[in-house]
Parts: sequence; C-alpha cells; structure tokens
Amino acid sequence: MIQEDMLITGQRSLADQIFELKLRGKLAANVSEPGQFVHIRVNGQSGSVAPILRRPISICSRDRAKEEITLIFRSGGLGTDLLKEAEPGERLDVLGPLGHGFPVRDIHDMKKAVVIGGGVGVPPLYGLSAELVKKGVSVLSILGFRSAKDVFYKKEFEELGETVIMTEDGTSGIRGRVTDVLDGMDFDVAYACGPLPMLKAVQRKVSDRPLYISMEQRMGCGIGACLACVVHTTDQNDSKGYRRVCSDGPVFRAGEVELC
Amino acid sequence: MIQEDMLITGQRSLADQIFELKLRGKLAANVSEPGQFVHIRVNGQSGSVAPILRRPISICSRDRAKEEITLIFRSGGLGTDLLKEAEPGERLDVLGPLGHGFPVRDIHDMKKAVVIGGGVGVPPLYGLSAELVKKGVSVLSILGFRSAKDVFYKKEFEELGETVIMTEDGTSGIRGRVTDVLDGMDFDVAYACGPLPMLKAVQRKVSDRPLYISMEQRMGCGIGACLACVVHTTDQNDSKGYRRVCSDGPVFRAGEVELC
Amino acid sequence: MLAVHLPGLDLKNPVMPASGCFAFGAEYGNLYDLNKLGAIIIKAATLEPRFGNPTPRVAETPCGMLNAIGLQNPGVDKIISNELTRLAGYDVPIIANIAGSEMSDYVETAEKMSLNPVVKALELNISCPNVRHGGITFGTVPEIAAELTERVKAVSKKPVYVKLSPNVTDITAMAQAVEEAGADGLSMINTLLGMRIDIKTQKPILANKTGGLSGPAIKPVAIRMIYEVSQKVRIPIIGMGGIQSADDVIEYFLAGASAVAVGTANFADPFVCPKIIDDLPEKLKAMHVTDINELVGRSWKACAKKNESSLR
Amino acid sequence: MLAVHLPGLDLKNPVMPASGCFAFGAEYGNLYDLNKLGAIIIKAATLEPRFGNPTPRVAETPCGMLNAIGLQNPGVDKIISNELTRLAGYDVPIIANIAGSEMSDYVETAEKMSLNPVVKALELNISCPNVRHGGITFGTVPEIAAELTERVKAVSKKPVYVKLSPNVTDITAMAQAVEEAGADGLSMINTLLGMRIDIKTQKPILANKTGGLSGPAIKPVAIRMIYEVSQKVRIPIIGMGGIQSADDVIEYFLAGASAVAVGTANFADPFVCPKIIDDLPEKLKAMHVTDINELVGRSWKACAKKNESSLR
Ligand SMILES: Cc1cc2nc3c(=O)[nH]c(=O)nc-3n(C[C@H](O)[C@H](O)[C@H](O)COP(=O)(O)OP(=O)(O)OC[C@H]3O[C@@H](n4cnc5c(N)ncnc54)[C@H](O)[C@@H]3O)c2cc1C
Ligand SMILES: Cc1cc2nc3c(=O)[nH]c(=O)nc-3n(C[C@H](O)[C@H](O)[C@H](O)COP(=O)(O)OP(=O)(O)OC[C@H]3O[C@@H](n4cnc5c(N)ncnc54)[C@H](O)[C@@H]3O)c2cc1C
Ligand SMILES: Cc1cc2nc3c(=O)[nH]c(=O)nc-3n(C[C@H](O)[C@H](O)[C@H](O)COP(=O)(O)O)c2cc1C
Ligand SMILES: Cc1cc2nc3c(=O)[nH]c(=O)nc-3n(C[C@H](O)[C@H](O)[C@H](O)COP(=O)(O)O)c2cc1C
Ligand code: FES
Ligand code: FES
Repeated sequence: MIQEDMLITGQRSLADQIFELKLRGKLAANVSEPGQFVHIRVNGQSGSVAPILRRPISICSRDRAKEEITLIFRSGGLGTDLLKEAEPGERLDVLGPLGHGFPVRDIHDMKKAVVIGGGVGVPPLYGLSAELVKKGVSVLSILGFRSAKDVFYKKEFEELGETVIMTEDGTSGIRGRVTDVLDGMDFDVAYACGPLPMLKAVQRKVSDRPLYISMEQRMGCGIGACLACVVHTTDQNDSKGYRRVCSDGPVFRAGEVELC
Repeated sequence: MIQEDMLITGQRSLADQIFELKLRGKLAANVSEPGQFVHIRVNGQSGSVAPILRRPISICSRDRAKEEITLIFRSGGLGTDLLKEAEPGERLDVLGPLGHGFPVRDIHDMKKAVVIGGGVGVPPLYGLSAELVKKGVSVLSILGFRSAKDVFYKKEFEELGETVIMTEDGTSGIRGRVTDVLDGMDFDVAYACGPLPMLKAVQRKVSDRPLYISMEQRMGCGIGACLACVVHTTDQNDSKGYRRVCSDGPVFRAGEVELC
Repeated sequence: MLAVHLPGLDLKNPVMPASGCFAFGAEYGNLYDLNKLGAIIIKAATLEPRFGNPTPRVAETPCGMLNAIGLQNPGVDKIISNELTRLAGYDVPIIANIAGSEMSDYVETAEKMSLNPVVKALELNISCPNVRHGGITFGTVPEIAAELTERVKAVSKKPVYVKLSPNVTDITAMAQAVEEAGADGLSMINTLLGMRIDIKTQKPILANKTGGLSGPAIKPVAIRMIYEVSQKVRIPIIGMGGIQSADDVIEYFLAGASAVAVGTANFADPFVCPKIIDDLPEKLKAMHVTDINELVGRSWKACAKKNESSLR
Repeated sequence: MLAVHLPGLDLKNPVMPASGCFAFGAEYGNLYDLNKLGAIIIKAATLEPRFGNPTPRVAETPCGMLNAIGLQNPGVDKIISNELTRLAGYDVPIIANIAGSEMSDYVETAEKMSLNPVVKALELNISCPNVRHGGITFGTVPEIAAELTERVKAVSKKPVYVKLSPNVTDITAMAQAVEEAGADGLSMINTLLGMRIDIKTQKPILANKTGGLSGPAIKPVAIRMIYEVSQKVRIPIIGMGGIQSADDVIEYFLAGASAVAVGTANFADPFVCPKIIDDLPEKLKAMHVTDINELVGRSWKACAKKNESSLR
C-alpha cells in the first residue's frame, strides 16, 4: 500500500453519470488481487480546499505494462462530482491498493465461474473476470442495471465470455434482477458485488457452492485504524466478532460476515 | 452593482507573487470611478468547495470597448492562491463594481496631481492616473515597493507621466519610503492607496492640499449590510459616527475617517 | 406549497435572512425585490445606539467565519423612524431582533419595537452578556433566560421568538425553560464562540479576540440541536446555521425546523435567499412533497413510529 | 527545537496522533516509522470489550466529519497483552485513553493501564455518558469530572491528562475543577455533538443518529477554548481539533497548547503526522523561534503584557 500522486491518463463518460478514469503510477504494480480498492483524495484547485474524507473506489482493472489502473465510478455526490472534472495530465492523490480482493490464486479446480454485479458493483468484476479467463476459467457475467442508460462495459464483458445484461425496467437486456436468472445455472464458484439487497438475494440463491462477495461501508481511514467500516461476523464465537471492510475485506467469503 | 460570472480573458505574473487578471463582462460597463473594487468568489473546481468569504480586489483599470476590467493582486492566502490558478476561458463569480472611488468628475481646476501608492495599493492608482491624464491633468506617480522583485507596472505608469519608483532596500529606483520625496513637490491634489502606516505618513505630509485615500478593511458582505468594515469618522458629531469602507468608501477625503 | 404559518407570521415561504447579515434590507433591496422573501429578520436593536467592536470584525475559518460586530446599531428609536418606515413599503413580515445588556434594556426595546405595525414578531437575542450578572450571557442560564422571556412577553404586543445560543451544555433545558416562560417560538442557533490566531502577528485576528462562528461548519451542531429540541417543545423553531441551498433547508425541516434563516451565505452569494426560494418547489416535487410543512421533524417522527411498532 | 517535556512525557516533538484515529498504531506503522512521532495516544480502552455502534459510523460534513464509533475496543486486558506488547518495540511514549460508563470502570481500567511500563500517561476521556447519573456525561458537570479525576489519580501510577468535552457552557470551570482534583494535564478538545440528515432517506446518516464533529470545522472552537483555559490553569494542555499542518500546530501553541494531537487529518493524509513534524523546524526558523516551547500562550502573553503596561 502506498500513497501516490498518480497521473490521470484518461477520463471518459461511459453511461449516465458513470465515468471511467485511468491513472498511471507505481501503485499499479502493487495490485495483488482483483477487487482491491483505492482511497482517493479529491482536491479542489491548488489542493487547498477539499472534501475531508477520501473516497473508496474499486480497482476495475490493472494494466501492468502501462503501469495503469482503471476505475469506474458514479458521480452525484460532493467528491465524485469533483472527481469527474479531473482531467488528463493532472495528478490525483491515491492511497492503495487497499484491502483483500477476490481470491484467484488457488482456484485450480474451478472450471466455471459466474460473476454477478449490480450498478457500480460491476467494475471490480471486470478485472476479476479477466484474471479468471487468463487462468482458464470460463466466466459467465450477469450484470444488473436500473435502465439502459446506466449500462456500461457490456462489450468488455462480452469479450471475456457469456454476458447477461439485466435491467429493472427492461430497456436493455432482460427485464428483472440478477437473481432471476441464477437458477439452474452451471458454475463452480460465484463472485458478487453490488448493493446490499442484491448481495443478500444472491447469498440466498447460492448456498451450495463457494460465493465471494464484495461489501461497501462508509469509511474513514481506509486502512483499518478507525473502525468506521466494521461488519459483524456471523460466527458469534469469532475471537474479534467483527471484520473491517477496508482491510479485512472488502471481499469476504459468503457467510463470514453479516449482510446488514 | 451586479453579480456576474465574468470570463477570464487573461492572467499573467507581473512580479513576485503579483498577478494581473483580465475579466470580461457586462460589469465593466458599470464602473463609474477609478478606485472602485470588485468582490470575488474564488471557487474550487465545480464550484462546490470554496472559501466562505469573497475577496475584495480593486479595479486597476477598465477598458470600455473591450468590456474588460483589469485587476492586480498579490497571492499568498487561501483565496488568492486559488485565484492565481484561474485560467483564461474559465469564469469567475464577481460582484461589483462596489463602493465609491476617487472623485475625478469635478476636478476642472486641478492641474497637477500626485498619486502615491504602496505595494498592492498601486493598482487602483493606475486607472485613476489614466483618467486624470485624459482630463488634462498632469500626473506624478510615486510608487513604493519592498524590493526590486516586487515592482510592477513601472512602464505603464511612466507612459502616463513622471514616475518615481521607491524601494525599501534600494534595489530599484530610490531607496526609502514614498513620503521621503513628497516634500517641496508641486501639486494641486493628491491620491494615496497603500498600507495604513503609509497612508498616515502621507496624511501628515499633505495637510494643505486636497488628499484622497483608499482604505482597506476585512470585509463580509462588501455591500454595506454586515458592518464588518467600519471606520470611525474623525468628526465626533457626525450623525452616524462611522463609515463603511465597502460602500461609503473605500476612497475617503483625508480627515473624514480615522486612520487606525 | 411553501407557505408557512407561525405565531404572528404568515409567510409565503419559510426562507428569511438571518439577523445581522442583512442589516435593514436596504442594500439587498438594491439587488432584488425583498417581497420575494418569507420574512426579514432585521439587525439587532438595542435601546441606545451602539458603535460595536473595533476592527477587524470578521475572519475566515474552514467552511465558516467568525464575526464580532458587537451589535452595532443606531438604537431602537432611529431604527423605528428610519428603517421600519422604509420597510413598511414592502409586503414582507419583519422580525425585530432585540439585544441588551440589562433585562430592562431588552424590555423597553422590545415594547417599543412590538408597537410598530411593520414588526410581526420579536426575536430575543439572548447571547448577549448580562452586565448585572458579571458578564454571564442571558442565554446560558435557563432561569435567567426564562425570566427575560417572561418580562419581554409581559410587554410585547407581538409573538416572541427566543434565539438560543449553542454555547451551552444542555440546549433542551434552555428551550424548555423559555417555552414555559411563554416564548411563542425559538430561533436556533446563534453562533458558536470561536477564535482564530494569525500566526504572523501571533495575535487573535479579531480585535475583540473571540467571535461568533457561523457558516456551513456549524450546520451539524445546529441540526443536532434542532433535532433534540424539536422533540421536547411544542413551539415552532426557526432553524439557522450554515444554510446555503434548498437541500440544506430540507435538512433543517427534517430535523424539526418550521422555517429557516440564512446568514453567512448572503455574503458569498447575495442572491442566495431568492435562489433557495426558487429552488425549493422543484426539490419538494422530486420528493413527492406537496406542502413543505409535511417535512417538519420527519427525521424523528419516522423513528418514533418505528420504535412504537417495534414495541408491540 | 521541538522537544517538549510534560508530566510523564519526554517528547522528541510535540505531535501525536489523537485517540481513536490511529487505533494502536499497527496500520500506520506499516506506512512509516512510528518512532518519528512525539507520542501515540491509543484508542479508548474500556474494562470490558465493546463492539461499539452499528454502521454507518461516519459521515462527512463541511470541513469536518461526524463519527459514532462507540468506543469499540477489545478491552483493557487484550490491549495490554496484544497491543502494548507490540508497541513496546518502539521508542515512543504511549498515552492510554481511558473510557467507561461507571466511575469504577474508569478506575479499574486506569489502574491496569498505568501499571504497564509502555504507558507513560493516561488520558481520561470524560465525554462518555455516565450510566449511573442517567446518561449525563462525566464531562459536563465539574463536580463529577473532579470526582472521577480524583479517584483515577488515587490509583494511577502515571500522570493523568483529562480530555475535556467542548459541549459545555463553561469550559474553564471544567478545566479548573479537574486541575484542582489533581489532573496533571488537559487534552482538549473532544468532538462537538452534531448530526447530519440524509435528505434522500430523510433519516440521520449515522445509525447512532448523533455523532462527534471533528476536523478543521471545529478548530476555531478549540482555539478559543484553549486560549481561555490556558490562562486559567497551570497544567499543560495537549491541543487538538482540526489540525492539518505545521501552521495549525503553531496556532495551537500560540493559543496556549504545549503539545498537539492530530485526529481526522490522518484519514485525509495518512502521512500527515510525520509531514507536520518535518515541516515544523523550517516554520519556526522563519519565525525566529529556536524552541517551540517559547510559543506557548504567546497570543495572550503578549496581550497580558500590553494590558499591564497600559494600566500604569
Ligand atoms: C470498497 C468500496 C469500493 C467501492 N467501489 C466503487 C466503485 O468502483 N465505483 C463507484 O462508483 N463507487 C464505489 N464505491 C462507492 C463509493 O465509495 C461512493 O459512491 C462514494 O464514496 C460517494 O462519494 P460522493 O462524493 O459521491 O458522495 P458524498 O455523499 O459526498 O459522500 C460523503 C461521504 O459518504 C461516503 N459514501 C457515500 N456513499 C457511499 C457508499 N455507497 N459507499 C461508501 N461510502 C459512501 C463517501 O465516501 C464520503 O465519505 C465503493 C465503496 C467502497 C466502500
Ligand atoms: C477595497 C479593497 C481593495 C483591495 N484591492 C486589492 C488589490 O487591488 N490587490 C490586492 O492584491 N489586494 C487588494 N486588497 C487586499 C485583498 O483583499 C486581500 O489581500 C485578500 O482579500 C487576501 O485574501 P487571501 O485569500 O490572500 O488571504 P486569506 O488570509 O485567506 O484571507 C482571509 C480573509 O481575510 C481577508 N483579508 C486578508 N487580508 C486582507 C486585507 N489586506 N484586506 C482586506 N481583507 C483581507 C480576506 O478577504 C478573507 O476574507 C484590497 C482590499 C480591500 C478591502
Ligand atoms: C456578521 C454577522 C452578524 C450577526 N449579527 C447578529 C445579530 O445582530 N443578532 C443576532 O441575533 N444574530 C446575529 N448573527 C447570527 C446570525 O443571525 C445567525 O444566527 C448565525 O450567523 C448562524 O447562521 P449562518 O451560519 O447562516 O450565518 C450575526 C451573524 C453574522 C455572521
Ligand atoms: C473516528 C474517530 C474516533 C475517535 N475516537 C476517540 C476515542 O476513542 N477516544 C477519545 O478520547 N477521542 C476520540 N476521538 C476524538 C479525537 O481524539 C479528537 O479529540 C477529535 O477528533 C478532534 O481532533 P481532530 O479534529 O484532529 O480529529 C475520535 C475521533 C474520531 C474522528
Ligand atoms: S475505514 Fe477505518 S477501519 Fe475501515
Ligand atoms: S463588508 Fe459588509 S458592510 Fe462593509
């Protein structure tokens, strides 16, 4: 984990209020797992006036050769509205890579994986899918959005494997929720990232195979020191009784922590 | 007085920490006297994070044809450090023109004027001098700076008339203070703008001829409502007993208000 | 949709400039039509004219400012003869802010003000130091605040709103004390006591040394206090402290305010009050709210309901 | 130039992370050498383990943040066995922050902590609600704070710093009460009570509803309180609240602090403490100050002198 003023190498709009940001720097080399995140200080001009708290954003993908990471974020709040104005050539104060991502090292016996994403939970699953495909795992992606205008990275996922787009209003892909299509699907392992109700629904559906979920919590430090981001363990006898999303997570094996 | 998002048409460095900023907009047409000022909202990016208070900056000059005003300011604080990063093409929230400037309408009988400026008190005197020259008044400018690196607008003033540059350390022009050279000078009216000790010294020297001085005070509203910027009248029997620098001033006839 | 009815105040909308940040309206009246405003809370009036504190009187702080104007005003008589006469030309209710350093000052000033037909309500600024009690501010001792409220109520021809100081251990005790003493409403909050030291001069920036902290920095404190107090009193609250936008106004209503005042933000944007008033209807529509009064206290009313049902 | 000597604390420099913002140092210890720090104030310890409040536990506010962590900690015994053992490997004084909801909790926790050789001083966090007294916080009633201080002093083997809550009418009364009760020093300030309401959900953002406001927003309040208190007590003050830079540290010293703690700023910049420590010497040089201790209280010491001479 390092703090670095990374160089912005690209920023573009992907969908309604959704932006893709590319950052170059040494930090990229330190990324060890898909699903890790960075904690970004969004500065005002001159760096003299800025929102107090950093903003946690998942690493969508990492290009080791280019020393680049790609982030995808939704604007709409104070910090992300400033972030979307950041321009190539400027630098951004980034702390990362943080936390533990999706375990992809020892998945030799897995043949088929399904990744399930909702909204801005989709980005980290892209890096994950690419990694899995590289390891010879076939990946089915089920990506849920509110509406057609919110859909992003469809083509990118399709290049990696079968991809099902779902929208709540049916304006793109299949109408419904990601869990509507899970039944009877053939996979060895599942990975999910998205809003809490989605994670809960997925956890109910996928009880018989390994499932890894990525959690969100409001954060302070982002490195495990302030205990802003804790979640209870489901195991009442766990010696700590809690996990920190920022440093123990954000990815947990389903059942390790309470979803609430 | 209007509030306008003025277009930045130019910004350049003039001297150590001294910047010249050009702004275009309707506001320019409303400038009625040299010595008026504008109250600037310095925004962070996106306008979402900004210093709470506006910054008062004198109008250095106005170009009616170009619809432009020129400001000269010293950076070094939170707001002015942000301001110096502003770039041509961007817009700036400006309230103005504010206050009463130097009286130049009815100066028919004046032949020779001396303008006395210190540091960032110099800018409004440039517009004043230009106006006076246009009215056929000959202008002698005495401009004081700390050091050679702080001197600006020497050539501009020289184009209008005789100009004496003074520096405290003698690295440019004459070593000493503006008041050192005032004795025995021949003029009908004097105008001064600069730090309080300079204004006091000038007032002591120029007691026999009309003298107008421009004052500074920390401001809130800039339009006369908050009473942050008051100065006492010297006349104890004055019905109000005070003047607001922002709206009754910033220019006062010497002796109207207390210098302290 | 925006109309609000409070004791003495029939307001077309709940947004008014806060006392001391708008003088008597003349300056802002040059910029826009004051009739747009829900009401105007005019600058503090004292019995005698006051020059106030030496300058510097303001300093900037992170997301806030300090002021130590020192209640400069021409005295109640001149305010009535000069300012209220001018304000009579507008169709906007005037709330007169009253200050003093003795109870008798307050009482006399309040009576005079309340007799004027332009004045629809009084706002008692109890953050002033009480000279008799060795400088203790009226606003920090419930008994003194209650006594002051009672005495002013006894003479006032108009409803009395008591403006609470946040510099107290227990704001609800203050609120309940003045409610019992007959206050018709509350204004909250006044400024937090603060200071800034200039590291160049090594002295406090304000000539008065300490000053009142206002602006967005104090909004969380104001919201918390209004949330607490509104659950303990039956009288309405005019909320203030750092309001800059229609969203802020909604947050205040949710916390428990029935109207709001905007102070410091006028300095950053002189048109902020009319802008907020213009923005509110659309914000409310997006929330499916047809009457802003529905929002009052909703943050805790919802909770109250939840707790109730979970008990069954 | 930067060394500071306070009761129990021989500090190479006066900058330390504030309690609760640095846990027990392990995480920041991965980022830089903790030996750079003047001291470390570790997270509040209670007698029993505490899980703390439900999430969300933090919210952002203008130039500040709210937190309601709820004193989550593994309990004093585990802290001693796990955390202090690890911290013993550093050459940096540890200040142990102590919390509780009964006096007896505090006393027992304080005694245990003070016996540990790694701990050089205690910091009594008196902002906790006192269960016995119906939830009134220890830190708002001078008599209760004094009693608590006395009882902790009676058992503590190390100097005791009392950490004052700013949510009081008269901070000097609190300070003087605990000084008389034997406090060796003061820490000030803890957080201001605040709240934010999410206008989308219409509920408070924090699960705990209210939280503690920290960050630059509260700096003017902290400076004012330290300015007032430092003139009334003889014990040293560890100043905190919104410190982000060496300039801020200097402002605190001028106000009357003898050391400082940095809380919220660690979240924005995890390297802020060592950066400030690195920046201080140059800042002091520019001010022609050879020893930072010279600055303590200079904002009012200068005034005091001036007033004296103007009396003659
Ligand atoms: C581990 C992790 C990974 C994330 N990855 C992504 C991603 O890849 N793309 C993306 O668009 N979003 C992601 N989020 C959510 C993202 O952090 C928030 O949308 C963002 O912080 C909101 O900031 P804002 O300035 O828009 O909102 P504001 O309302 O100004 O935020 C105020 C405060 O609340 C916090 N906050 C608000 N919403 C959230 C939220 N949903 N989760 C956590 N904190 C929040 C902010 O961080 C900030 O501290 C992630 C969150 C976490 C915890
Ligand atoms: C009528 C008038 C005209 C002025 N004209 C010019 C000019 O033409 N060029 C120029 O460089 N400066 C001018 N000044 C001074 C200028 O306003 C300050 O230098 C500037 O506000 C400092 O802001 P900052 O962000 O650098 O400092 P900060 O320290 O961040 O300012 C904090 C607060 O203090 C106020 N403040 C600080 N210094 C001063 C000061 N000297 N005078 C008034 N307010 C101050 C700021 O406005 C702000 O409210 C003028 C001031 C006044 C009152
Ligand atoms: C410059 C200034 C002057 C003020 N004068 C008064 C006053 O005369 N009487 C009063 O009750 N409050 C006064 N206040 C307090 C405001 O009315 C208001 O309660 C406070 O500033 C919080 O609101 P804000 O954050 O929107 O400014 C003053 C505030 C400022 C900034
Ligand atoms: C997340 C968080 C947790 C805190 N936990 C504690 C605590 O356990 N004990 C305590 O005395 N103060 C605690 N505080 C208060 C800080 O120590 C400090 O007094 C306060 O935050 C002001 O300093 P700052 O503005 O630099 O953060 C906490 C503050 C924060 C932000
Ligand atoms: S954000 Fe601080 S512990 Fe997770
Ligand atoms: S700055 Fe408000 S009256 Fe002059």
